[in-house]
Amino acid sequence: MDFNDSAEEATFRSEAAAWLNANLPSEADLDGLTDMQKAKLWQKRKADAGWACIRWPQEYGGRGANAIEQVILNQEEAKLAAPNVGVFSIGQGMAAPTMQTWATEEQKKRYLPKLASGEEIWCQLFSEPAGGSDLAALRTKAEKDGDDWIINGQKIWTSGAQYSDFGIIVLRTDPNMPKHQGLSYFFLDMKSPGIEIKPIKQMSGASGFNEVYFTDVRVSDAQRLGEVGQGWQVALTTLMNERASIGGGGGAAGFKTAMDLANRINIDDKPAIEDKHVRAQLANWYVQESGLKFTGYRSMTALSKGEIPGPENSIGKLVGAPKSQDLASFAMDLMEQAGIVLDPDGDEMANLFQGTYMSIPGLRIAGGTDEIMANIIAERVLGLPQDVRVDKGIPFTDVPTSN
Amino acid sequence: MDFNDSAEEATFRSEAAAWLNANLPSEADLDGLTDMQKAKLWQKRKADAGWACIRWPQEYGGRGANAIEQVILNQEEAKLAAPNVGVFSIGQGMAAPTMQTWATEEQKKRYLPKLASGEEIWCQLFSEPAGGSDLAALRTKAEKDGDDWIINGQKIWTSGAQYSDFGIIVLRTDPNMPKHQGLSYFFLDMKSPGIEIKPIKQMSGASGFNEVYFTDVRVSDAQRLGEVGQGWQVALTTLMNERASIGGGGGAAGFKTAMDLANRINIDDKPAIEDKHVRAQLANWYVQESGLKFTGYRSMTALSKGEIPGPENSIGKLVGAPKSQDLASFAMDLMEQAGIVLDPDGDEMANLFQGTYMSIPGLRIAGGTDEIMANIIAERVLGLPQDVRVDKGIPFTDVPTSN
Amino acid sequence: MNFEFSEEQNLLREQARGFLQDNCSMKVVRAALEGDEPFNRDLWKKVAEMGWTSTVIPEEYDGLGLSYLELSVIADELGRAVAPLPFSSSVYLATEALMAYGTKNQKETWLPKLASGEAIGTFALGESQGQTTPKNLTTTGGSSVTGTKLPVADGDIADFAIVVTRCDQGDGANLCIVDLNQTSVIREVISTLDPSRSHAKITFNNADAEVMGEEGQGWAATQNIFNRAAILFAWEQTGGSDAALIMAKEYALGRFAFGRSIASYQAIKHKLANMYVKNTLARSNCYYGAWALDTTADELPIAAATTRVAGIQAYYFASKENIQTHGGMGFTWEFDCQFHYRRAKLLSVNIGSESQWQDKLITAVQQQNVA
Amino acid sequence: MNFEFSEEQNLLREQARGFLQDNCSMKVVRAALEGDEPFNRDLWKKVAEMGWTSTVIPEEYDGLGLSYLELSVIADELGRAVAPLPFSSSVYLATEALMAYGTKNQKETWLPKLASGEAIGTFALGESQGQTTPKNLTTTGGSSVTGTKLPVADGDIADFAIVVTRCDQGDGANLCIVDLNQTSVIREVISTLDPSRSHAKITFNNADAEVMGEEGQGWAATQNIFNRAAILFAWEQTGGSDAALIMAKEYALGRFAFGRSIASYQAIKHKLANMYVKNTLARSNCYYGAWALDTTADELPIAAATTRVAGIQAYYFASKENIQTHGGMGFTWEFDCQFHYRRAKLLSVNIGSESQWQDKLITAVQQQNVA
Repeated sequence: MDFNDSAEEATFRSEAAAWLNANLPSEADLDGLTDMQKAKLWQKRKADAGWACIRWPQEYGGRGANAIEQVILNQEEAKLAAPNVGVFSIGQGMAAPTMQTWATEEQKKRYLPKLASGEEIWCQLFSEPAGGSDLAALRTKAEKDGDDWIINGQKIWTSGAQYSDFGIIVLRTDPNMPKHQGLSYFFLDMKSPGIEIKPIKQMSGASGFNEVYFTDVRVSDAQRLGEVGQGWQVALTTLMNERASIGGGGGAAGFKTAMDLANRINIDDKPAIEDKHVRAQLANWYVQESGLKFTGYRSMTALSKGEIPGPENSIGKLVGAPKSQDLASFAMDLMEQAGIVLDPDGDEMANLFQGTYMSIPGLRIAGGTDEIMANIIAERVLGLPQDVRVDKGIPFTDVPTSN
Repeated sequence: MDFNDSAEEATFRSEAAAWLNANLPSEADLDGLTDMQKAKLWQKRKADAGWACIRWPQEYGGRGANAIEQVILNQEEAKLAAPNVGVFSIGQGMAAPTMQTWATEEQKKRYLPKLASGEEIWCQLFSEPAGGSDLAALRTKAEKDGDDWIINGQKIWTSGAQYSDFGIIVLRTDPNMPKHQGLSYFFLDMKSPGIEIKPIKQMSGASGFNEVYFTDVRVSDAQRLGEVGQGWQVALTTLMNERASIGGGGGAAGFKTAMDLANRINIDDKPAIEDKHVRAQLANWYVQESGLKFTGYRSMTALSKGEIPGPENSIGKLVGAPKSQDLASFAMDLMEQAGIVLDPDGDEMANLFQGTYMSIPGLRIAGGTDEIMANIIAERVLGLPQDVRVDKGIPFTDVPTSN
Repeated sequence: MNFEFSEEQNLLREQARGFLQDNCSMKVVRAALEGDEPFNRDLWKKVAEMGWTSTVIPEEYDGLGLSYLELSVIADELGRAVAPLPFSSSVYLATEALMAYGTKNQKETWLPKLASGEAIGTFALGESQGQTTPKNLTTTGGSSVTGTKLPVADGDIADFAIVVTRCDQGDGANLCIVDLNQTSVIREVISTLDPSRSHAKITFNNADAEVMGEEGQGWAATQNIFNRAAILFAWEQTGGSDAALIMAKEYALGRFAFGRSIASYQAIKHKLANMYVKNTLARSNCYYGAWALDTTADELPIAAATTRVAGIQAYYFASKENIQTHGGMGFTWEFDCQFHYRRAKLLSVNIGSESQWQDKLITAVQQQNVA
Repeated sequence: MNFEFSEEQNLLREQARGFLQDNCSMKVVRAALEGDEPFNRDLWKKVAEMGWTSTVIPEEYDGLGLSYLELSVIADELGRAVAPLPFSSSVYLATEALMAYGTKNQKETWLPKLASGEAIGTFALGESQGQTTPKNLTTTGGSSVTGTKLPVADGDIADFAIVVTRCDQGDGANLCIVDLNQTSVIREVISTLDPSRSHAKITFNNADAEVMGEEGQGWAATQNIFNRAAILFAWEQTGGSDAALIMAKEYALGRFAFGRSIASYQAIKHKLANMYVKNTLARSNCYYGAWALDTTADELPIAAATTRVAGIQAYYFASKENIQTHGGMGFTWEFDCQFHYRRAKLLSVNIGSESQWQDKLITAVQQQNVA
């Protein structure tokens, strides 16, 4: 048991680090570019040298690397101040695996290399207002019209819709079939006529998501992935890759920041860190963060051995999000009345806790609510039975839904 | 808003207190008696003077008092070192209201006065091993034989079965009807041939409950309460009175004992009560106990106005039991390694916490588990829908059950 | 035993609730949150006209001379409505401080104006991040005050402030009353987590002031004022907690997943049951607090701390789990869940955080045991 | 990255689990709980024969000279089995103390016997209710020991004890090794919450003893020994937590209410998911602890405290909610749920309670930040 690379891993790491260091865009390279332009420049450079999407086969833009090599590359890149390439993550992490499994060879050759190089950006159009945790209860419909389908309805929570070139979408093609059987899966051009994109303002004030409205939008039947009625099965390919992309709340307030605060704030005219109540709270958060960190190490070991880490990774978000919420709330309390002061130019620490307090409720919901994550652990890890399903086997039109 | 009696209540209180003080058994009265004999002596004395079961009509042994008068009498009696009459509580609190609603006039005249006077003790035979929270899933059957019914099966969790004269019992008289419709309700002589009583040893070592086995036990059809097949409806009369009888865990460790302990135990060579972590924990328990106490005052006010307090009283056990469990565990931790030492002759405080730690798991289950209490609040107080019921409307024999 | 509000008090509650439903809907809260106005002047005027600001002020100072039970009812309803008003600053803190520690002249100057709503008062304690104590107070003063207070709730709209200043004798602090409309007072509006209530940074440069109560007894006075205010804050928190529970319940009943209302799933049912339990404990403790406040009972410090801790805990839980029950929509700007979540935090730090009050509670119990 | 046990270690785990299933079933635990025997001698002998007691003892003292990773695996399995053995006292505490602080002579005297299981050692710190510190230690001694220790885990069956005594120099304490089979040592068996492990009150009347390590360095030595033992205790707690989860899961799957398995209700599913989450965090922290123990890493104090807090919390939760999942039957003497609930508390106070270790954790983090 150690934290060291195997010999092969070490070789790969030094090769990756060498390339990254040699090819990292210079300040001059990036001068005057928008964040999007910076991301595209860096992604293209990586793709041209075979360092983009390295787990993909070479003919689609990758280099057939294994999972642990991907982790190592990510670790090395994280050490550098490289441009943020998060805009590509949904396309590369969710659309691409789906295309690899379900698209024609021609389609793969056309789309995957440009996904890898960042020349084309993709988004995902699954969620709908009435759906929520019950993703398959979607209503946006597609009706056949010659070789095309005509789409009408509304999607929601679509990250990056406004700058995406293509989108993957699940649509109801037969409302008279039971819920999961009346769906079909397509990819489409996000610049198609009839698509309207509206940003969603979150309660934190940020706008990371969009509503996307479809009015008589045409998509060719050739852009269907899987058979008609097989959409849910195709969607599962996408969803298997989703939770990894959501992540555990990076950038949120954590033990270290709370400890720093407790060192500089006083209680009873002594540093708060000397207060036993503060210490006990901090200790619990440390223990949780440590447990998550080493759970991650165990998963990485599994990857390194060629095994696939299981759904036990759901615990990251389930533990991490409520922890960050309570920690942020506690930290604001430590600051007492000043805990609510927002100072855009000022105290980074205060802004961090307030920012976390306001953004964390979203993390407890996005990519599966706390409650859904607990279900996943109960059912997929512990093998407990599903709850009673009253919507099975009856036509979708007969299933009670939200307004 | 005040804590004072109304004029009528004050009059009643002083009358009750006067009688109780004048008639409380003396040490000489009780000398050499068993606890049971003491209880019977005191209960008989109260009954003879009209101070037993005071809410019952006079002709059945009571005095037609109202609910708040009962509370006041209980408060006044609790101030005195009166013999513990808990052995009568199931009969008086659960069997009697059921008899009053469902028995014939002749039966009421025969049984209720002796229930009030403590001359006859009753127990309740509802729960079964495979039932648990699903009380109506009982299997002990009664088959008609002339004017009698013949009972076979097993009941469990019967308090006082070993010293009871009579019992109320729900039996399955038709297993081919849906679960709730195949039941009938009886009362029976606990000395009937074929009844075998075995005490259940609890994990705390105590034995407050019994298993009761029935082998061809005869009960007359005349002792049926309600119609054949109406047993569940009759049982609801009994159950409506149950939760009050379970109580909130009296005698368990609470804030005061924990605070006393924190005053005498040291942490870091200073009294534990100076430790902020200890203070925060204690404060939370104080707040919970205070909240429960004043919730009780609000219920008593409702009683005093002739209103019936609702199912919101379920919160007493739901809050109190886990609180006591955590408090006992924390107190044992405060004692450190000595927290596990059992000393029957010794330190009362240590024994109190250990006793609570070992007995509280039972309180979290008896009379409705934490989970059932939360369901009750959700459904009956907040009006949320029942969970999906897969056992409705199908023959009991077809409902999947535990082994 | 009569541990309940009277019929008249319940009637007042109905009137208050009806008035706030008509005049302080979630749209009004949203307008305050999104708008540039520091507070809703119209609503304040109406509220004052109804006599809410004058509830407990004696009749000799143009108040209604009602009891703290009536004020509790109003606080409960204001909390439920997340009202965008300086009510807590002006009524629970400034008015209380004046009634307890003001000279006859100070009372005559301010109480009638507070009663009519013409004047708004506030209370200025905090100066920087963390707990304020006599040892770290930097603002000084008696007949003139110098220093900076940050944040002062409603400090930009208030006419005067009760300012806690450093004093080198007694318990280390003075209470000073300072007219904020003087040139030696500089006010700067600041942004906070809850923009439906305005806050300011206030700098005093030798501002004219008068000491309230005895010199060097300002810290004890502050504790006493906070004890009284804590109970009224807790009523607002409890009202807010109830509103959050109702919001969550209504949404859950109408929201379907997998063919049935999400309110039929135990995860949601038990979450809402938990909210109900915490809210009920908080409310019952509030009754206790109201009784203690009304009777100025010896156990007021215990009642205050108990009530405050329960109110903080209930509102934090209800406001965050209300969002969670709403799922994705709960997290949008468009939905109203955020109002309670923001207000819960504002109210929980306004007169000392949960940990401080947990500590105070045990101190109060210790003092009772000694007495 | 190879943060996993080796194939050989996993094989050892399989062997250990199989052995304990055959030789330390719940019936065996029950017999220890209900019987008069202070411990299961047969099982102890078998366990020693398999080399478990000698795992980390160097070969020169007749041990196997294996690593702490192997010992972690064994601790995990012993915890899972709620083994009625003095393993923690003899192996995690006495053996560790000797290896770290024993003289050559002390090691030669005891380590071979500890390795073979012929001798049982224990560790005696506590004297009365509450935290033991150098200031409140009353047992004194160096070359002879006088005082009373209560409770001493496995003190009635142990051959020797490492006794923490008061010392007027250095850090205030000595570690003394005392042969318990001498007339000046009086042992009295006492009852505890977990009768499957025996405990004693031990009175020393000028008992012959030898100081271990340096005079006046006994407190630091105790902390060091506890840090190492904490990780092995946590493995037992984590193993026990897993077993409690499995017990709860199996019961829930087979128990029906309202026509379906109670394991299909979210109240039970989420309870078990919570257990799984806490157990997983505890186990992953245990990996960290095992690594730190194996490498004697600088961060051992952090790893120890982290691992211990996680182990305590996971086992308390799993053992109490396992009973709750069983409903009424879980609360009977006849069912096995009680074993974990009793053992959870025993293990949580044996080398210092949760609060102590939370405090130690932050102290260790502070020291790391300084370094």
